[in-house]
Amino acid sequence: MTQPIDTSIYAAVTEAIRSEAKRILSEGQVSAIVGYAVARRKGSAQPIVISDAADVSKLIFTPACVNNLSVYLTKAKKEIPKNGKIGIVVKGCDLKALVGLMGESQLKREDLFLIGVPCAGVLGSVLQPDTELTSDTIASKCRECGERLPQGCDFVPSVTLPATPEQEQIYAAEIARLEALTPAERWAYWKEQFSKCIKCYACRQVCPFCFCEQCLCDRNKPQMVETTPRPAGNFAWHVIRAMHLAGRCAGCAECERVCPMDIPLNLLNRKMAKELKELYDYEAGFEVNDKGPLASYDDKDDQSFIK
Amino acid sequence: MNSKLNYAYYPGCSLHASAGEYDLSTRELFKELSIGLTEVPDWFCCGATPAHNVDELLSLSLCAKNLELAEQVEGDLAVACAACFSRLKFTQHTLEENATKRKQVEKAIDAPVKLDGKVKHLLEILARDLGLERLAAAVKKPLSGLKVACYYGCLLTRPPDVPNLDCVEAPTIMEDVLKAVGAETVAWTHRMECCGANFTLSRPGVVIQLTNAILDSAKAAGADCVMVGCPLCHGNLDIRQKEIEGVYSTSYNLPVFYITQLVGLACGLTADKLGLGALIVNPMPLLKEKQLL
Amino acid sequence: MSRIGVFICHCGENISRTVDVERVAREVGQLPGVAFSTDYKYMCSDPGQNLLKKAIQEQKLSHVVVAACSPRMHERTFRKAVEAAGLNPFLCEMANIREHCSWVHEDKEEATVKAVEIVGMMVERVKKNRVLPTITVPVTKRALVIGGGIAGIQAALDIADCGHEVILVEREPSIGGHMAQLSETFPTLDCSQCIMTPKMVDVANHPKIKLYTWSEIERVEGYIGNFQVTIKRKARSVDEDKCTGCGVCMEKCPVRKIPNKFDCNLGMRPAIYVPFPQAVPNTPVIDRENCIKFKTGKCGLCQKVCGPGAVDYEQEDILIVEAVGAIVVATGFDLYTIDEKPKGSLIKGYGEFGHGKIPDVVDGMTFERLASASGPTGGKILRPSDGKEPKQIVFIQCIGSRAREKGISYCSKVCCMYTAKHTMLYHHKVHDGQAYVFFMDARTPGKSYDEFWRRSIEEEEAVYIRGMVSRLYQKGDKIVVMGSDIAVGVQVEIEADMVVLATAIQPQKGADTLAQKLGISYDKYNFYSEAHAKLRPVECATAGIYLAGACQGPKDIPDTVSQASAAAAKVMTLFSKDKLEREPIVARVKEAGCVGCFYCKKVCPYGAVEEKEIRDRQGNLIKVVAYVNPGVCGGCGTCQATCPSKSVELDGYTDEQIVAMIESL
Amino acid sequence: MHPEKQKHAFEPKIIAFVCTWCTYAGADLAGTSRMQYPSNVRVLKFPCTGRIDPVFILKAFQQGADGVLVSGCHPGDCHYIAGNFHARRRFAAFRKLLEFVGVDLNRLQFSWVSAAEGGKWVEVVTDLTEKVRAMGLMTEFKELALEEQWSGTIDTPELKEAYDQI
Repeated sequence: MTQPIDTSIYAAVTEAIRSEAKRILSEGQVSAIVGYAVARRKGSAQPIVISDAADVSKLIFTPACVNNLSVYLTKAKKEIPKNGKIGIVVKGCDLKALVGLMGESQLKREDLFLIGVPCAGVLGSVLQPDTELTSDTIASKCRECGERLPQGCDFVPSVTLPATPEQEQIYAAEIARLEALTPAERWAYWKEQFSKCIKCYACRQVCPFCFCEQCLCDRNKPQMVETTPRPAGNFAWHVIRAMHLAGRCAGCAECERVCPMDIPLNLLNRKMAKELKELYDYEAGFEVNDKGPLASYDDKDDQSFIK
Repeated sequence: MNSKLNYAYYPGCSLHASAGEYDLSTRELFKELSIGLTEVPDWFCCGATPAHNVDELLSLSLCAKNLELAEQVEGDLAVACAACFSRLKFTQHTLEENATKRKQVEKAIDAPVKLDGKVKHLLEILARDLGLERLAAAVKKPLSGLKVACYYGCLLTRPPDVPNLDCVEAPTIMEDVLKAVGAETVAWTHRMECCGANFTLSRPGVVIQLTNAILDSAKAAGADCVMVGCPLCHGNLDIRQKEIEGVYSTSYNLPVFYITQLVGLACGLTADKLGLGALIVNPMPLLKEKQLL
Repeated sequence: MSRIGVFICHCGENISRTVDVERVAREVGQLPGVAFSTDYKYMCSDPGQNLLKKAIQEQKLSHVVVAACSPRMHERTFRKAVEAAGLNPFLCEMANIREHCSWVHEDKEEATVKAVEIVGMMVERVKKNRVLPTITVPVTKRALVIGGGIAGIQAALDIADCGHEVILVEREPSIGGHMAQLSETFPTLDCSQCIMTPKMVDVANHPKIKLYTWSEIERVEGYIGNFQVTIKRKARSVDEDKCTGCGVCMEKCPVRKIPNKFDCNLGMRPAIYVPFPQAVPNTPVIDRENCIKFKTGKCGLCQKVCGPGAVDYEQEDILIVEAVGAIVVATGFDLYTIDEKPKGSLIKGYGEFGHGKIPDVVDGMTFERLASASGPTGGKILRPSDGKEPKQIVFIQCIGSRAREKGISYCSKVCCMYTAKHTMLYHHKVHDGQAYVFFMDARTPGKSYDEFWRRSIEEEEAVYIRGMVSRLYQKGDKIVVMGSDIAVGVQVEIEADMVVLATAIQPQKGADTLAQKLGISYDKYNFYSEAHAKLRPVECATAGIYLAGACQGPKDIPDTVSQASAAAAKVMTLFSKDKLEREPIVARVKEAGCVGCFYCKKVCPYGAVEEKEIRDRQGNLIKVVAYVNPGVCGGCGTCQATCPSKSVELDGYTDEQIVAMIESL
Repeated sequence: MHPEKQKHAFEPKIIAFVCTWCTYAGADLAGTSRMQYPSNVRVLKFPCTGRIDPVFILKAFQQGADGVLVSGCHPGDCHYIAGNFHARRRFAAFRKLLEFVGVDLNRLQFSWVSAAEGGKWVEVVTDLTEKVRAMGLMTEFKELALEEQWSGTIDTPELKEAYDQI
């Protein structure tokens, strides 16, 4: 049954973002702010970088603000020290990615001014951005979100988050469904999914953690992964992508959102997150970790799978 | 932190029988301190010390079922009796460590084992949840001049890593609570020794010997009275005191209080609300002498 | 194009019995890049090696594969031969067709097919091998020894006697450590100071040893052969060069009642003091916390009476930097105290023994001072509370040791023996006294140790009770010891005049902080970890740092001295060459691809990865990348497997080499 | 003397990734002790299990392996202190991923084989070979390698025409 989701606070959040943005820009605390702005189509939103206090009225927060903006900081990180502090608007899920990036020495907390957004959820698809946010249209990641209120930010608008209705956990259910299948059935499922891949690498481009200057999968000495979009190469790419993100992925699900072929990419990442939680009690969160679960160990780690 | 404290309450069998005054004083004290206490519906015996000597699965199942019942009531589980406390904690500890036993117990009680709930002895609630500062603030009549021997017995802190109430062999939590209500505590040697507990009926000779050593030590340290947190210890120290005095031709005349009675007294509760009349060694002369009544 | 030479060994008949070596040579000879292929009866023999060398020169071979036994057997042999023929040794690989093929299969067809594949795999691999130059690291031939107990003294003397400079750093005002505190030593009962003090004097007089007492390690930088150590010399308030050690200052000091730590606080010392008369150096130090001059500004008596004018109240802590090539850590041990422990501590204490509040419950070291002829009682066993001679004395072993529930599970190793020694010393000094010992087991593995232990029972009349003590309490002027005798199965109560606890050996306080400065690993008790429990017991995993004595684990004196000499031998091995050569199997960072996520640094077991700034010509920071110090890298390759972009690569095991092997199959 | 060797219709290809200090040495010991085991395994030597990249396992399967073995030093015995501890976590995670995408984990074996465990090496290799032999050829990756760009059918006339023109 479709249930409406209360997003009435977003107007107040937008106001608060604007006034804080104005303050920090005019006081010179930051040189620029990465945020969301109205895009061309009705109801849609797009990322924007503003550096002038006069532009703060462009900033918004709506259910169409789906992007994880932290990706812009990784691509631009070399510029940060030159240009001074940068402000960024982050939802809880985005903040987890930023925190992960700090743990991987890609960003420094002191170079950032974090504007945290209390978030009741965003749309799953922005094909029709002018849609009401309901239990049907909400993004799958928001259904399982435990971080609606970002913590450790420099500024968070003081609004009270409305209660959100209990929602079906699509990822968890889908993972459980796949786990219950036989290996052959799972193979068939993923073979079908990966076969769709056209190797556009949008998933890599949008991922905050894919910050390598040269991707392993682009190398030809040796060629670790076949680069053509044939099933064998696609399969290897997606498995390696999931493995490289294991213990790092913060679950923003941007990979899946931008995939033009609708491959359920975030399922792989969520599955790995689930396993690492079970094995090593590790979860991406708001605290910077020096070492992720796959860069540390315990003498007593499970080894029941080793003969 | 000003939110109201609320607990599920597991009195245990003794408190509904020989230790009625412990139950009464606990309820009255918590009311006075505005701490919510809701008795767990349909609770039953924890098996105490005998059950686990006979059948481990039975003893674990009894406690596991009670823990499951306690889930119905909001709040951590408050326990008054040291034996119940020990058994409930032991059950949690064992079932957490041992998946096989856990499965057996789940089968026996026909319900999933719940281990998340915290089991707390009254002492912890007073000293930590409420806090010594807030406890001290609630005192209306400090127990000044009253020298108390705090008696822990065997079960409150032992064995290591199970109850985790305080330091295993050198706890101070009772002393901390009593100092907060203005009493004086004595340093004595036998505060951790066994009183003989439930040998009280089967081997009274042993109990008399052990309990005498405790009373002797308390007296030698200059205590006016003894404080306990366990109805079994209380039974041996209080009810048997006259008999022990006879056997050893000596006189102790040491009233034996429950924690809640002494703390309640300091908080201004009257003798009838604390069940002081139920004590065998009459505490009235002492309390009058110290001008506490 | 490579010109690969393949040499198939018959190994007498060991290989050729099950592998058709001629066919292997023939088939492998067809592989692209293979210019020469042959088989020979014994490749490792002189003629075999000459065949190899000759082929390299005549056939102008670029790479070599020798298919023979395990590389663990002869890789070195063939690489040397290849080097002699003018090729880089790392252009030679071995294919294991003996241990992994001919010896484990019977079917000749199967074994031959497998051998062809194994050799083919190595041919593909060797094509990707690169010239690897041997890595050399310069070595500073000076050693630092941390800790001036018997371990540090022995190591320092051994290294210095070999002609190398040694810097010996000691935290206390004098060297000597715990051994200087002991009365007699087991199993010979010779006087500790009599055997110890000559060695201390040797240290003081040795021209190659620079001694820094009252000093601590502040910072350690660098790596094997090239450490920079910053040492803090704490203000002594007495000029070591001027002081003659006459001792007048100590006689005149008006503050006299400060408990002396060296005497386990039983004896007293003045505010300007040496911890014990035989101290090295014999230069006093002013205890500024207790000195009237430092507290009130008045007094100044010591300065007035000092003839040479050595007393200097203005002295300050100074930092000095020393360059050394090797470090021996010999920081020794501390005793577990029975005091109440802070909550949350791993060590839970022995509250039931009276929080150490009962004055006549003492530890083993205190008993040593009571028994020592130079101790506060002049060697008379007198109890601290009232100075009476104890007639009933109880010794309790395993206090803290082997007590998991108290937080320590290990055995302290020396307590059984020193308790036996204590019962003897007691019996020698108190003839009408009776000693009781509560023990779990007696552990006496050592030369003449068991005989010594038996003597304490059979000749010195100590009563050993197998069982532990549950509680101690004061009753009048007696201490009631409640315990159990598990051999008989009864509860025992002894009214003792004095109780001696054999408390556990723990690492020195601050051992973890020092380890962090040194970059060495330690266990949960803070004992330092050796590189390998059996085969590298004196080396740390961090190259160039060695361990001696009880800082690595509980040890008696003979073991400590042996380990100290072993550590010295390791240092001398390092110092025997001007440059340190090592196999060039190390990781290298490809800086162009490195994005500085430092996963390599997080997983490196050696701490070999550093952060390196890349700047343009104007000095602007472009990026921070990883740098692997080749002197420190152990060569495991964990960094490469972890690196997301494969920007760090282990020479000798590159992705190209490995993928080439997989793709050959 | 020797029992007649059984001939099998299918000989699986097994690729083993081993560390040089423990498992490679253990396999050497099996050789010096003249123990016998199936000849299907090909051994790739690494300094340490810490060096073994999950990509290699994937690569091995793509290269036609029917079974893969990864083996190193027992915990605490690592020549490089902790390489095997890191490997243990890495492979615990990777096998879960492979399982999730449908690889039958019976084809991927992990083991600790010390330099003294020649017998264990033989046992591990023999067990894996026989297990994989019973499972038959690993067809999944091989089929994948043969497939062209689209697994979907070309069902519109326009596409068909475009395809035929290529």
